[in-house]
Amino acid sequence: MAHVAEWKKKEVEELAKLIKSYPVIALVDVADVPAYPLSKMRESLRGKAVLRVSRNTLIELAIKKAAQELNNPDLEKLVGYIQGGAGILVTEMNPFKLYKFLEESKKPAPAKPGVPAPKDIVVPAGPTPLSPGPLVGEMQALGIPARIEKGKVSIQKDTVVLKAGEIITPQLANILNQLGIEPLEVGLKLLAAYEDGIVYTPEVLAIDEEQYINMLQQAYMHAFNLSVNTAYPTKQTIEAIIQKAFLGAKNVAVEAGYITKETAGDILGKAFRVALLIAQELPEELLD
Amino acid sequence: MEYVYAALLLHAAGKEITEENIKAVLQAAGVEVDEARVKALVAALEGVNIDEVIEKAAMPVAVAAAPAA
Amino acid sequence: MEYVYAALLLHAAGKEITEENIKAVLQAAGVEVDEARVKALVAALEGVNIDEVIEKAAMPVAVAAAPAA
Amino acid sequence: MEYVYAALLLHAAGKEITEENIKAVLQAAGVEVDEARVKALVAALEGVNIDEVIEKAAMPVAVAAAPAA
Amino acid sequence: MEYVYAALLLHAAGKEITEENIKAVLQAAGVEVDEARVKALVAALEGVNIDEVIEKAAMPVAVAAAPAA
Amino acid sequence: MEYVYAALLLHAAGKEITEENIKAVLQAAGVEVDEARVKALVAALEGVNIDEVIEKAAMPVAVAAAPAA
Amino acid sequence: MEYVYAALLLHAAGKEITEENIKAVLQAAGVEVDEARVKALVAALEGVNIDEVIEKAAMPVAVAAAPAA
Repeated sequence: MAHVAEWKKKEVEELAKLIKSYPVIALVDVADVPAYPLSKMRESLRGKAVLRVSRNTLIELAIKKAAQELNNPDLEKLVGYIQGGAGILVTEMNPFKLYKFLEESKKPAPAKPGVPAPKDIVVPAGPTPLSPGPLVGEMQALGIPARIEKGKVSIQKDTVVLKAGEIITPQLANILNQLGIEPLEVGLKLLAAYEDGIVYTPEVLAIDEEQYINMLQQAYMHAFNLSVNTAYPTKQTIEAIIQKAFLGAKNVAVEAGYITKETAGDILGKAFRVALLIAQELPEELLD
Repeated sequence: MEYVYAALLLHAAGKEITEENIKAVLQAAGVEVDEARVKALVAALEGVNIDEVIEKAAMPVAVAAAPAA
Repeated sequence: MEYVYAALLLHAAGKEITEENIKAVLQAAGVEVDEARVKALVAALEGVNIDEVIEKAAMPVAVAAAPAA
Repeated sequence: MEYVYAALLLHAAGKEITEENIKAVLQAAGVEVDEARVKALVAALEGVNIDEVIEKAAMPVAVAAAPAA
Repeated sequence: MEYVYAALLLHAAGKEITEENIKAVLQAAGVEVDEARVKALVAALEGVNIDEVIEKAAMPVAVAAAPAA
Repeated sequence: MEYVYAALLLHAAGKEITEENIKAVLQAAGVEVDEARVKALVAALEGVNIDEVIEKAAMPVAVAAAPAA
Repeated sequence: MEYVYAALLLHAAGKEITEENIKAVLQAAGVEVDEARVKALVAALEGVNIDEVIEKAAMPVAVAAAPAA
């Protein structure tokens, strides 16, 4: 660091100190985040995480310095994930929580030409506030079924105008902006996160919450079934256990045609239903 | 179930459901009658309003049949 | 419904549903038997799978369960 | 229903459902036993596959559960 | 399930569901009684209105049939 | 339900479901353990094929009962 | 599934689902704990209303029961 400017040394010093004082160190890409959303994001991070945007080279130096001072070579692996306009995010949140939090903090943003669509872009059916003009022709040229209705442009049906990954053209960006459709997402893009000797990548961190909910339900049903089927009573299952025993007894009695107060209705009813169904098969002159 | 059908037959014919009557019907059908079952059946049906029970039973068939079609 | 009950009683007892048997059962129940109806009943039941119908009579539950989901 | 519970208790415990056993269970529960009902129950249960019938009781829910998944 | 049937039998017979009573019924059925299971069952049943629970068990499907129409 | 979850956890982990193991798991979860419940659980699970039992739908429904109600 | 059982055990015991608690429970069950899975689980369950989720799992039956009320 022979010819390094004094402010850079200080910056590296500070970043390294920050890195050393939190268990979870993440790299985020803020290159595509405009200043205003970025300040909003800092606000939402307050109390949960600290974000420092710096030059990539300084971040690299700071990570190396912290790794060396902590005698933690695993931490240095993080350096390989620096790209774009990197920022450092330090937090107590575990990397999965952090990823979830960042995903949930993403905001919709207007279309920009030359940017790939993060997901399928749909122009929804229905009226728009737009007045008739050359735009209608442009829409139709892009396959959007636009018509004039009651003096306004109206879309005839939901239309996918761009598939995920395809590049937004200037014409499409213009139309989407006029329609007020914001197909892009702006937010901190997590590049990697380090905790306890492990570097987590977004592919690992993107957890399918639906799947966890399914597993919870499955686990609960397992416990429920086990408890009821083995007649091991718990507060949650005692009613089901009683019902199972009762219905078992009742069904056996009904099947056996053994009439009790509880089964008289079922048995007579079943016999009658059988008679009724048979009667339906008979010619009319046989019926009373 | 033959005991139950015997009881319902008597009921439909407007006869009283007695041990004797049930026995007679079952015997006419060639059933070897178990006295205890007859007794138990007659005792169990005491106080049961058969017409009411039957009416309730009749409904679901129609209802359930509809969506199945 | 007496005629149908008589037939079901015979079926449940594992007896054949013949004109003679039905008549015997009905008479034991004190029913004045109409020969023509007995004939017609026996003829009509020839094409009916009674066990299947009994199965169906128990079914409404399954049907009811589905839409409840 | 006491009689039926007694029978199912015996069945669940892997014991035979006999008049004697049912009586013993009922008496232990302080029930004044009606011999005819015991006899009738044992007779009625003959030929009934209790496990199957109980199993049937649990089934429809599986149907209802499926679409909810 | 024998423990539960014992409890239901006592309930149907109008007797109190106590550890002692359950044990007596189970023993009469020839069951080798596990004290812990008896305890756990009696504890679990405390505060449970069995009649209500049973009534609920009997009801559901009938009504579920209605919306199917 | 804590006790059941503890047993399922042990089972899923390929460990034996013993009183000791259940207690250890419950204590680790900060549960004040009731010995009788642990004992009852272990007794209830003896000889039970857990994999089978957890997949078997437990909730019963009245078979013929419903539409008649 | 061990991890999910551990989470439900903590929930049922009224304890917080934290990395530390889940690890303690799993270790008590003799499970070699995978830190990443614990972290993922805790993150996934954050903000999830477990009681609600569980209730939905139990619903099919509850749904069938509901209209009966």
